[in-house]
Amino acid sequence: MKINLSINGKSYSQDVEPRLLLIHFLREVAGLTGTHMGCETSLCGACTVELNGKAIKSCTMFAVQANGAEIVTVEGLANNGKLDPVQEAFWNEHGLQCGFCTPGMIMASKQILDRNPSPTEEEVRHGLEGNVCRCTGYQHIVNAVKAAAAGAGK
Amino acid sequence: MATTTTKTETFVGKRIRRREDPRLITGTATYVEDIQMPGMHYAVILRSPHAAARIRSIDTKKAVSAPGVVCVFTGKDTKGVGAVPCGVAMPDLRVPQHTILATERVYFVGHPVAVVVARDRYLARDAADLIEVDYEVLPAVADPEKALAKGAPAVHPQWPDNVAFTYHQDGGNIDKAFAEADVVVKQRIVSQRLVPMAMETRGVVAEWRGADRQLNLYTSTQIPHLVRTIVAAMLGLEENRMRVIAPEVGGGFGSKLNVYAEEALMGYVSMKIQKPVKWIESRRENFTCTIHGRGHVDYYEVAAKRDGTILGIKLKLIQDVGAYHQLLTPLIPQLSVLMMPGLYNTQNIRGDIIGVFTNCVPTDAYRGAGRPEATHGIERMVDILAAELKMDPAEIRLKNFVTKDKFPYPTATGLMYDSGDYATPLKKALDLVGYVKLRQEQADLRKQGKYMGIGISTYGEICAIGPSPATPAGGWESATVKIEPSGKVTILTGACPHGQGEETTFAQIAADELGVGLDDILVIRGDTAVVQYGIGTFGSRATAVGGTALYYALQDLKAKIKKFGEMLLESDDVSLMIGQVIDNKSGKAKTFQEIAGAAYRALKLPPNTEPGLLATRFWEPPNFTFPFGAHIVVTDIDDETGQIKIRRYVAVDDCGNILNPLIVDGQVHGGVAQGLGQALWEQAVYDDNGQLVTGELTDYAVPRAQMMPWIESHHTCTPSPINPLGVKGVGEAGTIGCSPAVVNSVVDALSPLGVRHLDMPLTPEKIWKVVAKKN
Amino acid sequence: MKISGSYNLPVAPERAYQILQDPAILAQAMPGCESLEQIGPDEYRMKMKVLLAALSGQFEGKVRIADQAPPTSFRLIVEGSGRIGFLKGDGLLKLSPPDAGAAGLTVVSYEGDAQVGGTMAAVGQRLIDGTAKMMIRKFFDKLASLAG
Amino acid sequence: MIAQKFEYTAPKSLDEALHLLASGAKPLAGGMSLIPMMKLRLAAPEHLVDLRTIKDLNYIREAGGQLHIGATASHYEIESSALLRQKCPLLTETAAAIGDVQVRNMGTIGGSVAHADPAADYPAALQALEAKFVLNGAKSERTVSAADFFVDAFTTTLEPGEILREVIVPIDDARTGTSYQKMVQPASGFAIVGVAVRVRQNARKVSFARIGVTGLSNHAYRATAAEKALEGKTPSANDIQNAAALVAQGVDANSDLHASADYRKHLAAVHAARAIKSAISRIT
Repeated sequence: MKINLSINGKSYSQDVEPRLLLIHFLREVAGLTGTHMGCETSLCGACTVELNGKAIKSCTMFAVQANGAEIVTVEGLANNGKLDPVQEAFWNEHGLQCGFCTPGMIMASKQILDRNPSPTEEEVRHGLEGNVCRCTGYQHIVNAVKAAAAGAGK
Repeated sequence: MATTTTKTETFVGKRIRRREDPRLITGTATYVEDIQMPGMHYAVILRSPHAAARIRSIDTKKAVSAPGVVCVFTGKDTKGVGAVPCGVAMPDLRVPQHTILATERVYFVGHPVAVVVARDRYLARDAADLIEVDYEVLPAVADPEKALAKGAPAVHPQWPDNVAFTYHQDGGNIDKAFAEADVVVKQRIVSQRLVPMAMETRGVVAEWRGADRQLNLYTSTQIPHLVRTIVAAMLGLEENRMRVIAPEVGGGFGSKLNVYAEEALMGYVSMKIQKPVKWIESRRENFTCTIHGRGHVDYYEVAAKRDGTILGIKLKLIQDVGAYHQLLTPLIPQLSVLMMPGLYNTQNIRGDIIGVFTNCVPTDAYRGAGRPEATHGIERMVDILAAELKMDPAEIRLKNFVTKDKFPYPTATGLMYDSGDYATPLKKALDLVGYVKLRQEQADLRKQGKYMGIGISTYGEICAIGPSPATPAGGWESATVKIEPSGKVTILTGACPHGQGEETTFAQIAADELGVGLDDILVIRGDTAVVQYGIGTFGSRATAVGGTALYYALQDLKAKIKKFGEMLLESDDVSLMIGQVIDNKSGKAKTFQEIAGAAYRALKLPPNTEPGLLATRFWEPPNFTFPFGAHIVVTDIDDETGQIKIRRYVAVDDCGNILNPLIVDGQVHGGVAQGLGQALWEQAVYDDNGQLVTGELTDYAVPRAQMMPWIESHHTCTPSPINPLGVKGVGEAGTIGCSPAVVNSVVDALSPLGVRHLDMPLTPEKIWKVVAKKN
Repeated sequence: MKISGSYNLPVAPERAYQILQDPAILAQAMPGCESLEQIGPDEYRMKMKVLLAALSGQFEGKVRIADQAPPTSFRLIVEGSGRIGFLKGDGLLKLSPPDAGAAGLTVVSYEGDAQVGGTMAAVGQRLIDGTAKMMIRKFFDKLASLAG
Repeated sequence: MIAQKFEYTAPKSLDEALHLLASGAKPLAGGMSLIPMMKLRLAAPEHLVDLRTIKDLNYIREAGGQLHIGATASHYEIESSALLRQKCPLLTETAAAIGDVQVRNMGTIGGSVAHADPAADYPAALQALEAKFVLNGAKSERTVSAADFFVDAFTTTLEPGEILREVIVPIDDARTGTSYQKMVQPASGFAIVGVAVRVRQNARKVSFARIGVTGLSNHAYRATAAEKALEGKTPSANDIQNAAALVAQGVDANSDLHASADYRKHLAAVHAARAIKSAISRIT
């Protein structure tokens, strides 16, 4: 089936098998390997991308379902070499260790801030419910999201 | 003038953000799955759904002729490949033949049976469904104590008692200690099986270049050099014809401190098909086929005087081995025995281990590896003893600590504790948490029928693993430092860190030693063709052992730089500072760039000096290091639901000198999360038939952001005398210190109900049952 | 997993015992049963299609009846396997007239073990208990409707 | 990790979808339950019809004194709907308790309800709300109450080829208070038990109580005995406790790794009491 979609502002038009997962489209068709697959039960969130402005798990969606959609992946955040404030905050606050969950964490964090520009610690934690990190214990991630929020408020 | 950055600031000890992060936060890092090659093939592994079965036949015909399939291999094909080895030598160790694909029998759910190779991974997956395996299902046993019972099914028919190994260690005079005791407390303590659950599952890309007789193996591992040595031997390939690359590694926690069947299997496949092949473990495979951690049933006895003085400790440890030994399986419980005395001054111990085969995936190193189990045991026992003697748990610890005048301190288990001051972190933690006030509050709450608990754990650990005599395959580490002709610095570390931040901390060490900027330095790891042989990152060793190798390599290099400086400045009194060599008399200076230029151009050389600026050191540590600390956890219990709320988590860790507090805090937080996971939520549960019923994230609960408390992380600093950096290691501290503090807190909360011990995980239902019994 | 329960069939114990071993009736009553074919004394080959929400799976297996003591009890052993896993049930069925002694009624009580393996076992833990109960309930409901 | 092959259609209209469903295709909404099962090959539909591409299935609106929610309204759209927050806060509260952010962004009310997972959150609230479901087939349309809709685990009164097109819930007056209380299974986020309560008071007396329970047994149900025990009372703490104790009475409770049947029943009573108290406290 032929699908058209936009990823990080770039248009793709491709014939795909209906069973091709969106994450495999992103990684293997578009060559954007920043989005990771961490489970098959839609519980780890490593594959989180933004689809029409909403954070979704790209391993729990077929590419055909994204026909016509606008997608942003972690690769689409930095602009001309300038990091997105959430990326910058993850770096400053040591919000990552092995880095595997990080793209999904950053995308989920962006969704939190899109909907609530100054979240409390509890709201940040609640907003990260769909993302597992096995390295950081989340504390530095919470700090990063709060720092990004504070930075944006300046 | 110099183009090399010069500076006056130092880096060690500062909160410096990590140099590895830009690629990780932009999604441009390369993990195994991200590797693409022309002609790449994909492998899917068919695995046993049964815990024990005889394979009557395997019919691969339909799969072989399925669309896109290139070939299918079974155990018959791979008979020529060597067995997956156990790296531990012990007398009477029973080592089953661990073939890379099952041959006659399968021994656990997930046991690899066949591999399908196709041009497309979707097609490979489809074809796997077409393989028909006729199994004769056999009785299985999944519980180590049941496996020891008479009449239990034999995991391996040749060993009907299911005993994989035994180990005995005595220290001091344990019988005398128990004979003289006023009080003896006993408890069975379980440290349940856990799934390491690194976020990146395992994965392998194998690329055989036939014309070069060269196998390139990209694998998500903590130990690329050991993988190379072992997999080359398994495949019958010369070791220098194999290159192992650990690209970005998405977490290991011990689960990638191993050599797995799939690593050799992909090598085999690529050599057969003469094309690159990729295998990425699914999460379901990760749960069933990658090693698990813990799996202890411990029977403790502690003898003490009425005043609380601990006289001796006995431990009978039943280790659930699983169906095979993986690389270090039998070693892990030995670490528990070594750690039996904890921080306490007793010279009498007896430890007995029985390793037991079960029809489960093997256990091996998982964050802490033997030491969390031991700490959990002794810290629970000390609380049980305190309760028995009606003593305060802080007081009984302070009474029994090895005091700081006694270091280096020889333990009853044959260790030599390097340095320690155990009372200081405990006192600091007690102050921070407001212990006296909390005990008052607890008394008030108890009058109102409310359950609040305060749990203390004072832990010690064996880190910087370790001296080679104590470590299979060697316990040293290597480092190379080069100053390139342009003056830039390249570090090659054999330690292969993967998320722990050594690309930053090693640069900090080198920057301070050489007086250059961080941006002048690049740290390279994880490629056996580039980096000299090394051991790897595990056992909280990367900085303490690998960093020390780097430190000594830097000293060698500095000496050589000085020689060139002396020659160029025509002086015999020079010093090295801020990226230059300065003549102390004239004040004239030569930059590293100028020195490197001279060293590589080699028009003139200092006496007895070779061209180039490179130094390599293999550093053998004279001892382990022994970090320690105190964790205090305050819990409130909802007596209606049994839910536990962590009100405070105070951690005071002493890991010696701290090179980068930001990174150390991150290690503590992550460690605590895994300790809390074990204490409260995580358990790998096999049913009676050997089915892993927590076989996915749907039923295996890992800590999530909203489940974690705020961790108040503090430190004391007792430098290690073992290495010049004074560091001890911090990767496992949080995990080791955490679980007993949590359980002690909950048991303390429920102690008015007569509760003395609860096994992990402390699920709400378990707590509710205790509370409901009283109501 | 232990399974136990009881069900009232609107027929006398002798009739209940008979229909519980009648392959034609069992084939209709077992949820998803597509065929039941005798392969030996008290042994049948079974094909089953389990449809549960989106879950669908073909199972092939055997049904065996043992320890017969008409009309009061027998053992029923069901084994099946398919791509999504395997299941095995082994239980004792006891038939008795109700306590009140009403005629034309039988209380069938069952007690046994069920094992589930494969992908179903690994990801379906929270569903297995309820599903097993539902399948048993459906079986007896259908049996009751066929018994009359 | 990889689904079996299937055919996929993105229909333009409901009629086109229903026509395909009548010939054996299966509906796909948010896919939050279906797609993981397909990846594990526990499910292998041959033909999927994507309902999300039908524009006129996604709405939340007020009409005829009731609230109408289209099948493909996402949990997030429900959670964040100002209209629902004002006129049916029980539904927004329940939607916010489902899964996680990403699941709520993608998952739909129609998909969740039709899937009838015995531990799903919505069914408790929909039972308490006495919701009605509009079911459409290629040639049929009927309205079924929540009480009749949920039959068993994953089993509803939906006929093959039928879809749940719309959920209808009532608008409550200001004297009504509602609450959803849930004990979360920490691995999956599903409810171990969830209790939704809707109470109306008249001069401090409970004139009306509706209690929906999920997670406890094979399907969500209304705890009518508990409702009756509240009605007509100005409930004391004791009355609430006693009423709550009735929610699990006579129920054949599920048991699994995460909670035994006894514990589940106990939790149902605890959460019922909490939900009743919270609902009463919210009456303005």
